[in-house]
Amino acid sequence: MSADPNTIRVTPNIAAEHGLTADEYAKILEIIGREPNLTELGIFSAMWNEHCSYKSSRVWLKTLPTTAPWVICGPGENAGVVDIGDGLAAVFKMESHNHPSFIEPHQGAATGVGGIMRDVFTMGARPVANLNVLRFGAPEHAKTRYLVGGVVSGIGSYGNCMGVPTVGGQTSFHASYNGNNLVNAMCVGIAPADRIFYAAAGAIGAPVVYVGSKTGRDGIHGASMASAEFNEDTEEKRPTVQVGDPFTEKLLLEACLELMATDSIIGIQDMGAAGLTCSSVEMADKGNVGMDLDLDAVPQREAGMSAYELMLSESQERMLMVLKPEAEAQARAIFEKWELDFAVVGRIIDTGRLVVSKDGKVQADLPVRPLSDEAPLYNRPWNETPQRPLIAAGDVPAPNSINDALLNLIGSADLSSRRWIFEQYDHLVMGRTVQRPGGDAAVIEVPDRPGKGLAVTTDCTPRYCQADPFEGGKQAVAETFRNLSAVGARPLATTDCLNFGNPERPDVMGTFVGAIKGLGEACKALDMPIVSGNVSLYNETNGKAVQPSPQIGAIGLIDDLDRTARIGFGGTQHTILMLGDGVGHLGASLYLREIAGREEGAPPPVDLAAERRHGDFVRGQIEAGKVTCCHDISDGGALVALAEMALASGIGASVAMPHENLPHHAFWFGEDQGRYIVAVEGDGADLQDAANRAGVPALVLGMTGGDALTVDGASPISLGTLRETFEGWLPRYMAGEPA
Amino acid sequence: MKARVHITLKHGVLDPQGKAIGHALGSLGFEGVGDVRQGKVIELELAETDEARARAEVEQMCQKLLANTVIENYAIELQA
Amino acid sequence: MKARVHITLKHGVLDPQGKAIGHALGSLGFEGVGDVRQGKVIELELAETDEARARAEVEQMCQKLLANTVIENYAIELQA
Amino acid sequence: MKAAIVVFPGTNREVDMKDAFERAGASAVMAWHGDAEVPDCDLIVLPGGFAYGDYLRCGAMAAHSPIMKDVVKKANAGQPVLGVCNGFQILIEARLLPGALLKNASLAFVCRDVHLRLDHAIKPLTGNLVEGDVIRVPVAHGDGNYFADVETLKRLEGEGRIAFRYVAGPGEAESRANPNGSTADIAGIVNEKGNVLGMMPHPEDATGPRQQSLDAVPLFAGIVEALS
Ligand SMILES: Nc1ncnc2c1ncn2[C@@H]1O[C@H](COP(=O)(O)OP(=O)(O)O)[C@@H](O)[C@H]1O
Ligand SMILES: [Mg+2]
Repeated sequence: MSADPNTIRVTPNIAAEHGLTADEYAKILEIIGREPNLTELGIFSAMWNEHCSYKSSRVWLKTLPTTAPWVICGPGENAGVVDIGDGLAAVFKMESHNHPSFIEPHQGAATGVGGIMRDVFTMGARPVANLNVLRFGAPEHAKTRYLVGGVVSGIGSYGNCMGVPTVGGQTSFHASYNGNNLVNAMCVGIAPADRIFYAAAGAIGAPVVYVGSKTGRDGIHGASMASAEFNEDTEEKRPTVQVGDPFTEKLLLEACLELMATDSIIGIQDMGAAGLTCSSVEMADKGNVGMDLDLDAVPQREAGMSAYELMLSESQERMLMVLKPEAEAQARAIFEKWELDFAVVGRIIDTGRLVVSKDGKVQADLPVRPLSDEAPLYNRPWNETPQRPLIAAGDVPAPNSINDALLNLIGSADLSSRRWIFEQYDHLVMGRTVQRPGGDAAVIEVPDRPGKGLAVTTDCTPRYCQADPFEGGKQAVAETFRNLSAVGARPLATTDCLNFGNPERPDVMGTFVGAIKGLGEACKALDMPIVSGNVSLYNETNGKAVQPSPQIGAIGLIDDLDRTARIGFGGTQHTILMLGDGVGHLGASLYLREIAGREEGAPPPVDLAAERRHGDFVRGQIEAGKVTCCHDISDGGALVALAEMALASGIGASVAMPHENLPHHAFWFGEDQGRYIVAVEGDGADLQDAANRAGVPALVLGMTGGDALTVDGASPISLGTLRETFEGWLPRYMAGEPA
Repeated sequence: MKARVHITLKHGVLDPQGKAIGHALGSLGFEGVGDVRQGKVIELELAETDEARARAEVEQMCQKLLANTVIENYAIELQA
Repeated sequence: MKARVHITLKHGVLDPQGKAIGHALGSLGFEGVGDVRQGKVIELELAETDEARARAEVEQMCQKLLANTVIENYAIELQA
Repeated sequence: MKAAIVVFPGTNREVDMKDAFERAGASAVMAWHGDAEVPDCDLIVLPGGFAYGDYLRCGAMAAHSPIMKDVVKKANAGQPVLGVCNGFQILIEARLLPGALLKNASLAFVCRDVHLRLDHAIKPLTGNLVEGDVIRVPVAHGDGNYFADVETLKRLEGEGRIAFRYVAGPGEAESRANPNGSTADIAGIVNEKGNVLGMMPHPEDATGPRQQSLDAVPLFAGIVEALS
């Protein structure tokens, strides 16, 4: 880049290189009434790209339910805020870092984690739990192993150093992600409910302060990169990758929270995608004011940076704040104590314009409002995804043996243990992890509120979404509801991260629309509004999109941590029951894919009324202290769930099909929704009575005990064999063995 | 034959370690320390005795494993 | 003046990183790779222009901070 | 009893440690790394975390913090000092304990429960644990691979200064016992006088009613009783 890019005359070509369409460029000319210079063009392109403007998704996002009496702040701020009682609020959000993690897995994933934590502590919350959703290409694909290794070490390196426990997530493999892996990071924080900080910057004359790391030429155009479809030569481009510095972020966290405990901040915004541009425009826009920025005052890591570069740099670990004028000295002292840069880089002005100067010259002068309000908005054409046929249980061949099918499933890439991953994450720091990774939802004890629990989970089943985006969207929400209910938590709210292909293709857009409709319906029915989220489009390579992956993150509350349930059996001679029943649905199931080698059929339908009834019933039983062992049935069906329960406790079980209405493999491996397995002392009759009264099917499957799993009287599978199979796949794969 | 591979971060890539070391040297009272960068050296013993072939082999190792060419540069030195 | 400090593990000190690299090279199909050791290089920009004084200063930095002399050796290189 | 917990930039398990001492009936205050002196106390604690990001070498930069001069002085004068995880690394870099902590043999960070056997009771720092006791506590570190030269090891052995070793728990494979490749399965050592204990695992995270293990309760209870 030459010393002064503003000497370059902007042409429609240059605008196109910035990802702006001819219409969009024409609109820019109309808004400012002249040709923009390059810095101004850069600012427009950053604000108007998909990542910042949500131009393809906004019309649909508006249809999602976002409110409830306990929602303090819904979408639109850095993170969603929900009242959790006792004067506290949970602040949480999920965000994608897909493209950067494919280009440089360790740093890409690390900076994704750093970014989402900043979103949470910007609002005044101390992060207390991290989660991550990872979707990789086929295990056989040449790049997958390297990506898994890098992404996991990157996530660990950042969260571990920050001292925030990484307590859960989801990991799966599918060839559709070969050229576009997904890395979605979620962070949950806790703040005093009456001390939430927002981005709006109102007061005219107030100082605009830059804190954190210095600005370098990191990731310039990163935000645009996140919205550009990959093609074969992307791997050649290798743009300036951002390197994370978790140590600096830890200092930034402590310094911000220390400052927030004083009464100094008017508005605060982290610098994420499109750095200084996005943060300054958003703060000014929300405060209905203008902003005067002096770039010479910006702390810089490299010499000779231009206005263009300074405005678009995505250097990490930086924040922009507007302070009460009288608070400047105190704030400076706090940041200096934490050895961080602190610089007054501007003032709030009343003209409604963003005026950027450098070297004594105005480098950009733009009206703030149109940068966000007049951002393009597209109602992209979309095609309804064709319905797939239902596959009847009888049409799917039985396995040679149920035992072998079970071992194949729990030793498969998608169902085997994730221990190799979560043991690289410090999931215990802060000392409040009550339920560790490996169960349904993770549970932490709320700081300073002994006995009060916060349950967190993420879920989505992309192969269902591929088969039927609407049902898949419903299912993603329903499964988080189930994971929370299974530990006895009252579901409160959700965040989403919508990962799809190119929205300009009507078929892809159709999957997006279908999924949103499904999510919305489920969130309404289950009373779990979406309070924050993120959209990641263009996840495709050479015209092939990833499976639609509308990832859901959810939180729930446990009022009394003495009344919760765990996945492991609580003892021997307990009666095992299945709550909910089904038709042995095998369409789009893992059994069909892994054992029968077919990826087809409609996914299991989600009956939201039954979902709610069953979930409320289990939770009620857990809250009443009657159930302490529970696991929901998801991927792989009932038998996989039973195996996981046995392994979690080291206690075996003997189970049999409670009726002969279905083929055995359909009963044991069917993925019908809205079901749980529980184990209780005694014969389970009380539970069955209560279930009957609540309209919930409750079938006795068998008893716990011994050190093997015995199914339908077949030869027992020892827990040792089960464990080796379940625990073996991922470590062996990562050690280099063929998938 | 012995090979020595120097791996350094590309110009412009943030080096958090170097930054922290520079800072720490400052607090220890060392003055006049400017930019600090941290890199790696990997020393390998090779059975190969032909210099050209050894270099080609180490080059391959760097590309495939030793260096992260997205953010790092490498330089190879050989000693008989 | 620029200084480059090479820090290597002392002979006899276990090098888990070197070992892992050697192992990985083996599984990637590189043959004839013997011992592998990984060390660090730290590059410093110094205001000092006198070579002798610069060397003494960097020596101090190594002793105090840059190297852990219980397990590491260091070597200093200066460039004007 | 009063514990002073030193907070460095990047420390992150100070609250876990404070909670453990408070649960054991002690009071705990935080001490800032930039201060010249440790506040008056019965025990100095260097907690876990990533002081200075663990950049360069774990604990290296923290060992030069202003407060460390006073910690070294007081340790040499016999005041009890406990270093856990990053705290252990700092004690080593400050040369209060011998040897080095290298990268885990797996090269990966590891967070999971391990089993520790108390090989030598060293009062007051190993608390009410009895020699031979096996406790289940978590580890969470990337650089806990204890290394020392043969002579140092011999001396540590001979002088009974290896307090804790990793052992296999009930039903656990031997190969999983040692989480980081430490020489001789060493998990914790003391200095010659026995007043400075460094250990990699986190006993503080095995003391709470909702933590997965309460096995370290006797450790903290004993320290608090002895120093009260
Ligand atoms: N990337 C990850 N990071 C941390 N924990 C993970 C990750 N992937 C999976 N897990 C954990 O492994 C367990 C099994 O995951 P999953 O089968 O998706 O659970 P469920 O079906 O109940 O949602 C869960 O406890 C989950 O939190
Ligand atoms: Mg579940």
